[in-house]
Amino acid sequence: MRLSASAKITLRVFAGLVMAAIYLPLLLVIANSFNATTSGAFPIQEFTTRWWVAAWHNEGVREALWTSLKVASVATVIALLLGSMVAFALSRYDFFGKNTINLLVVLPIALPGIVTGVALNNTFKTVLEPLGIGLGLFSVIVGHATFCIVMVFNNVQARLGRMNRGLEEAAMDMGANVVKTFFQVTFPGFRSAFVAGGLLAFALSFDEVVVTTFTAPPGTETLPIWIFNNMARPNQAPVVNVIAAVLIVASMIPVYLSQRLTGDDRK
Amino acid sequence: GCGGDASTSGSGTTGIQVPDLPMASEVGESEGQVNIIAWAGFVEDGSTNPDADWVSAFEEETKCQVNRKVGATSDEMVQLMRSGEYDLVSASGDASLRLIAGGDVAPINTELIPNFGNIVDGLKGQVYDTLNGKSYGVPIGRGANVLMYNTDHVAEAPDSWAPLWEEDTEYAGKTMAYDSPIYIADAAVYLMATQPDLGITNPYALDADQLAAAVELLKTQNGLVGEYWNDALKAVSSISSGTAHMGTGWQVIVNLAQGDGGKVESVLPKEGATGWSDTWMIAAEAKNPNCAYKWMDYASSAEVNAQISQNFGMAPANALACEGSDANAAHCETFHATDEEYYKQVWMWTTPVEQCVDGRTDVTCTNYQEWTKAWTEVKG
Amino acid sequence: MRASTASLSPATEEPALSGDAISLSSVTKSFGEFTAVKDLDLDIRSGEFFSLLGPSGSGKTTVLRMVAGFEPVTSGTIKLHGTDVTSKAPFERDVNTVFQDYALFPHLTVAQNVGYGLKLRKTPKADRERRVAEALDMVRLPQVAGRLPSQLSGGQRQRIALARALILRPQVLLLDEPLGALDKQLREQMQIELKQIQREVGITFIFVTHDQEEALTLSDRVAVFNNGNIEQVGTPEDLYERPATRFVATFLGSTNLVEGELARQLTGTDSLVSIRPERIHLAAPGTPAPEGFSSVPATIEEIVYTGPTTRYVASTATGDRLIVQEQNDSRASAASRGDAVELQWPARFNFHVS
Amino acid sequence: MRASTASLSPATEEPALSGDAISLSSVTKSFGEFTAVKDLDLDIRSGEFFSLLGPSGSGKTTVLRMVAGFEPVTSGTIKLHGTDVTSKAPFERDVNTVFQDYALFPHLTVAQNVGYGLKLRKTPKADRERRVAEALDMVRLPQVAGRLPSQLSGGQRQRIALARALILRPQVLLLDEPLGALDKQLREQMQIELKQIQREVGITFIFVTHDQEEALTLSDRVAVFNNGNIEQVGTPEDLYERPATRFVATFLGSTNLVEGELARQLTGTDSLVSIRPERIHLAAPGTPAPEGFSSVPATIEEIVYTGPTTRYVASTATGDRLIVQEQNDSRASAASRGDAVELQWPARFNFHVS
Amino acid sequence: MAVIHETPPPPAAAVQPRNSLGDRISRMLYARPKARLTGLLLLPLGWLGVLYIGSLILLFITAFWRTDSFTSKVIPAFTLENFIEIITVPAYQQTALRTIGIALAVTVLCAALALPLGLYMAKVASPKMRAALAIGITLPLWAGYLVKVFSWRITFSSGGPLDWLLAPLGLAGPGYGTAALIITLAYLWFPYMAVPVYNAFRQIPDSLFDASSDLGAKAWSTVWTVAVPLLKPAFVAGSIFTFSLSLGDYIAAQFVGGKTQVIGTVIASNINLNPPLAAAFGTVPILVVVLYLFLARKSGALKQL
Ligand SMILES: Nc1ncnc2c1ncn2[C@@H]1O[C@H](COP(=O)(O)OP(=O)(O)OP(=O)(O)O)[C@@H](O)[C@H]1O
Ligand SMILES: Nc1ncnc2c1ncn2[C@@H]1O[C@H](COP(=O)(O)OP(=O)(O)OP(=O)(O)O)[C@@H](O)[C@H]1O
Ligand SMILES: [Mg+2]
Ligand SMILES: [Mg+2]
Repeated sequence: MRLSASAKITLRVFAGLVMAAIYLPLLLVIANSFNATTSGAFPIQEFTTRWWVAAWHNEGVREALWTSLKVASVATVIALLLGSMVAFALSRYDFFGKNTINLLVVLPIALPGIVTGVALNNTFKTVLEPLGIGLGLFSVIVGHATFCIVMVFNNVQARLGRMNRGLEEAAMDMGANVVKTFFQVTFPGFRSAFVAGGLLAFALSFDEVVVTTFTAPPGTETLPIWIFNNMARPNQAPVVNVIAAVLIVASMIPVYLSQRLTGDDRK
Repeated sequence: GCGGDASTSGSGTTGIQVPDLPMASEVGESEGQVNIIAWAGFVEDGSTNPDADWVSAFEEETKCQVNRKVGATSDEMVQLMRSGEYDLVSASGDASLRLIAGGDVAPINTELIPNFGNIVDGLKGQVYDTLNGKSYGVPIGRGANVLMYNTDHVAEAPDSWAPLWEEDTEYAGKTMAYDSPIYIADAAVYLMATQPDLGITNPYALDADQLAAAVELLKTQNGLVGEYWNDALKAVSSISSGTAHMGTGWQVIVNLAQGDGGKVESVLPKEGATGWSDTWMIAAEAKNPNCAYKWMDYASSAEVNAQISQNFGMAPANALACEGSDANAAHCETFHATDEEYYKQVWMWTTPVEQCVDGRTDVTCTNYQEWTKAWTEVKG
Repeated sequence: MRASTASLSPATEEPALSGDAISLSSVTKSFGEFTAVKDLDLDIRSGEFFSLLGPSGSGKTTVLRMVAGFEPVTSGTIKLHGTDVTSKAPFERDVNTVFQDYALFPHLTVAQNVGYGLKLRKTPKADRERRVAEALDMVRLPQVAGRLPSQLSGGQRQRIALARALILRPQVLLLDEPLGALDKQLREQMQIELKQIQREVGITFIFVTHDQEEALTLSDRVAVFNNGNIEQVGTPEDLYERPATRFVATFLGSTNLVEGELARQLTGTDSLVSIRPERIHLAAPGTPAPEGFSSVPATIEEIVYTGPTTRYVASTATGDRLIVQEQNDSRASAASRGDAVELQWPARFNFHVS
Repeated sequence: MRASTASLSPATEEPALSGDAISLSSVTKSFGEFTAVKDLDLDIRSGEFFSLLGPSGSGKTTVLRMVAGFEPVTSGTIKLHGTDVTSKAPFERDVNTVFQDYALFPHLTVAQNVGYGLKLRKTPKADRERRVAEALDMVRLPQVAGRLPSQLSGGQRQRIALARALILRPQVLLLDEPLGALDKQLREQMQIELKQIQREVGITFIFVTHDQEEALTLSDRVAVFNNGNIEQVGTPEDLYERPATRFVATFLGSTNLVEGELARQLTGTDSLVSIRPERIHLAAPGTPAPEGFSSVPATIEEIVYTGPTTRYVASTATGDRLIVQEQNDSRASAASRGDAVELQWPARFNFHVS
Repeated sequence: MAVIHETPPPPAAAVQPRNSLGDRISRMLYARPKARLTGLLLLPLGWLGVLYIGSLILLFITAFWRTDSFTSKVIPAFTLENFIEIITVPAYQQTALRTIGIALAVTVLCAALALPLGLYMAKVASPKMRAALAIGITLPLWAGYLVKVFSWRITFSSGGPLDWLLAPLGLAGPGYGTAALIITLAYLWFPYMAVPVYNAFRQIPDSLFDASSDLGAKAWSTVWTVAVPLLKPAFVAGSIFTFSLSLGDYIAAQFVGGKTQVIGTVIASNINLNPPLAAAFGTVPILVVVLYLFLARKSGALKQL
């Protein structure tokens, strides 16, 4: 589209403002992790690295981080498996109820987390506990996997839709059986979408608060829950800022990865 | 006791029906672990803050490993205690009656807790933890819900809650209130002073009309209030930044705000105030009763109780926790730990139940569920 | 008639397989309600370059996919060198396919693509490498072995797809519009190469196209598809010179279809007659028709110059419009618009079509 | 030579605007480092059917986009009927475009698409509806008014795009490979319709194509593009019969290019000579050359039957290979592979190209 | 006429009979598409259809139970009380309507920001800038929900960064309240709107914009008459996230909402005390979201998520 120079400048300024609005609050958190006051008074009068030292020595964070990593990894693996399976079923087959299944996959992310959390909590306590499966790391993982499925599903389904079915036929034509065709041709074809979906699922799980609150057993604290609990704890709040700052910086890694992956696809 | 009227508190006068549960007769061998649901800062093993660690020593001493879950609200604690996963809870007054009446916690054999003897008088035998002569809780500490104000904006120290409640307040939009149904009691405390003809004698014993009056007052306040808070940090940042000029708060919030350089002061207004006191309670079907008893005694020792109360920011329950060091004494001073006169003006949180805790038998009082509904209506 | 020069048949030069490479008996394929291929019988001889020609949607690809095994038949049987393969999976059939979009594996190099089938067959590495090199030589692209398909041009991809299919030395090679995506210059060049390679390896090619010129220049025999049916099977000359149906006559090149009065004058009956425009030439008005020639007086209405040829639209006294195509060679006539002319052609080129 | 019949020029029949519809003077267009169009001069007359012909990437679309105003020029001026429009926005230029992909708005019905330009001009509703109906009649698609573009076939879409552009009665219509996406049969039919519509409305058409046959049959004049330059401008006959450069000679149809020994024999100099295959005919060996004819003895190497013509590859004693194309008419020779023949053609068809 | 093929066939390189496990599985799978489909759907449907939907149904059933008023223990006795209550008590209605209003406002705000940004990224920005912005808008997705809520809490505090920024203009930030909540939620969910809109923008062929201006449209009328209608599915897809995530949020409301009460707050405050009432109120967002998804599916946007 040919836009006038002034329109282009307006758009550019607008984009700049949006970016500023996105990043200033985050920079604020990073700045605040050096704020000497405990409540993060603004403007910052005095800077300190004391909270960073405190965070470094904080065992609770490390434990929570470890829990989060465990939960997110397992939930991601489950989501990868289930999400891909649904994606395959929906993009490769025509059957009755297809739309309903599509809706079903989207539902856990679309419904308020509190509803999902409460519902799962209720089920675990009233139905599964008598069967010996009470709240535990497992219930947290179940909760997370449930709403992570859609992330993998979306990515993989979109890719499968664009993928050339001819490649699979070509492989079979060369004599590859169904299993080999899948691993040698189909999977490489949607691998990057699979990984990108996995990354998103991981991030989603890693960041989840509400469902975790309702599905976590005693003593199980994921990183967001730790943050949530400690935000309310006056002496810990500045340490939370440090963790938040670290998270912001660390978030570059998955972004870099997913960008590289999607970049690959365009080739 | 609450409101200074001993006749309204204490054993058995309310006639509340509670399940008859046995209590422990002795403390046996350690089971190896104990599961505790507690407020943040009550059970610390140094993992969040290396300076706060009284769990490690306990584990060493008793061979009871401590599994802690931090409870965010009283409601959540009640819920979690019912899951049967926990042996102990640090219940506040607005949770304890529910637990006792629901048969979720067992009476405590205070004989088995040597440190129980050192609990300050004002915390013994309160209605929220003692029923039919049986004690259900071991006090940990207490605090009042004071009136905080930012001296940048409030020139003269107020002596009344009126600026928070009255429509013509000059602080409209700049006040802060606590976000919980139990806050209805604060309205009742104010009504007790300003509208005596309503006949409120205990802010936790409101009949339907009295509740309606409180709700009316709260709705007025809803139009005036800038925000509600339910976590301490939010309150610290609001009051010290001046987002709120005035509001309900805890002493610890005031201290933190001051520590940050905020020009914040507090008073206990003339109408009196609500407050809270927390007690250890043991689950009726505790899987680890021996470790639980050991913990209750351990946590009630002067030394540990001092640590807990200083870490959390409240008045310790053990009178001895105010001794031993200047820091201990200073802490107790700030939090009025041994000042029974001070706590006479404070109505400790108590779960409102149908049997009026003020002793009335001719009316049915409103229960906590009704309060919750009313609170939702207040916030609109 | 120059039957002996009609096709560049390799059959006289290469040892050919006897019997039918492929035989379809009453094969039907339905997609739900819709029948894409109807009760089809087709025999393709070993070593033939056989084309399936027809308009879009006529069922050519469907037939090919049934032969390859990608699409199960609804009814009927498919035999490959006499063996019934109707219910075999694609990986169990000794045919290979060159796909319209080439279907090269984008994550494998050219050499890996070409060697894929051998690797599946666990051919030893040295052997495999040798054969890959041979195959790349055959398609004249030894230098691109290490590249990814995305780094190749369209024509190169097409040749790699061919190499990948040929390396397994299948009995039959299926090609689904392999030149459809190429531009004209490249397409013509690839046509020549395809034909040469087929001669070299001597295996049966089944070639799908909707381009009649391509089918005519390349094939030993052609089947003309229409609406899921075969209208006619034959050599290019059979089809072009002696079309059996109106559809075949119009689909293969342009033709004049004449009915009624003029048809009666030409052939004595008034059924449909097809006359190819290039058979007709313009003569001066009143020129007597030579022996065995049809002759019709007409007026030139329109003249279109196309480069190598000039096309005339001439209207006859009977009200018909005939198109005449003249090559712009030394003997070209110099008629102008409005000129009266005599249209003349050997009467044996009047064909009845149904 | 039949110059008078060479093209179906409307310019002589319609009242044409005098002067140049479009004139480009030293127009250059660079994309960063790369110069897509170099210092181009071009004048297109009013009422002309003018084609831009050239291989992919030669700059045809770029020129068109500069005329339409989608792409600013790097330097040079563009005039429309004498008015400098170089710095005008597209919506201020009285030209309209038919895009290669048609660019129909997928969310609007056919009638809304066609009426879009009128709506922007705030034409009253009744008036607009009438003109939309007229435009749809003109492209012979009145019945699809209510459909969405996705419910149309390729040829129908093309015609709607045309109607949408023509409804604004622009002075100049730009068409960027409008037939490129259609299959052969449909393309030929649309060519005829395009030409008819241009005659009816009598406005200047600038037509971009890379199909030489299309350019030759449709255009009054053609500009042959190569590498951002114009190689030659002229009527179809000019270009086909008298190509100025080797590029033009090979790009327009196939040709025999002869150098060295054989060129010397034919023309006396050994510079490059182009001889069109259809000019040559086969004579019996030893046949004496008629007056003014070139004659070369040769052997038939290959014969390809293409339907209307037969193509021979003949090798001469000088080692050259010449392609001869014969129409399969009544006078066709009957040479076989290996036959010795005499290749003969009028010497005036030997063209020197640079 | 060419004579065709009379010599005998060379030994055909016959396909070896193969029978590895993979081959046998393959042959079985290949012949039975229904079995393949069943295999693919069994696990996911078990998980989502039985575990998840089952849980929701159980929750729904709880909504018909009672709570003991004193112990707040759930008593499984059928009653419609909870539903009657949420329908008759004005506070619940107001809360529900307010929350829906907030979710809609967030959605509109996100869409209004995403349109010009998408236009800039897809059609104006250089490829490098485009890539940088694409990363720029997705990066905050990974930065942590609580972190972002918290940073907005600081931003909106009185005398905080926003007041500070606006002070030179003689303005002040909105302070904690509904406006702050809408802005914060819009910030949180913006990437979910911006990404599909940007992608859809990129997929609109340039020629459509050219055609529009060729036919006489100025830039903004092209945006309104061509781009916006074509972006509709992307807006709907994005709005599924912005709307339903806003509808369910209560933590942000707690931090920047001032005294704003939303559906989530009510559910959260009742979930322990009066689970049946919480469950009954929980059906409100379920109904709204399912209705929304249903409408979205009709517009074909689910495929674009
Ligand atoms: N999987 C399918 N489901 C439904 N209909 C199909 C399917 N595959 C093909 N068809 C229909 O069968 C008919 C024949 O299709 P086919 O692909 O064989 O045509 P074709 O002759 O190859 O055409 P083209 O030249 O366009 O490739 C078409 O009408 C097509 O729409
Ligand atoms: N926006 C652009 N940026 C950079 N290079 C461009 C751009 N548009 C065109 N080019 C380059 O300019 C040259 C001419 O392009 P143009 O589109 O005019 O070719 P064309 O003759 O229309 O070819 P085709 O037949 O393939 O459409 C090409 O090399 C092309 O890559
Ligand atoms: Mg096909
Ligand atoms: Mg172009």
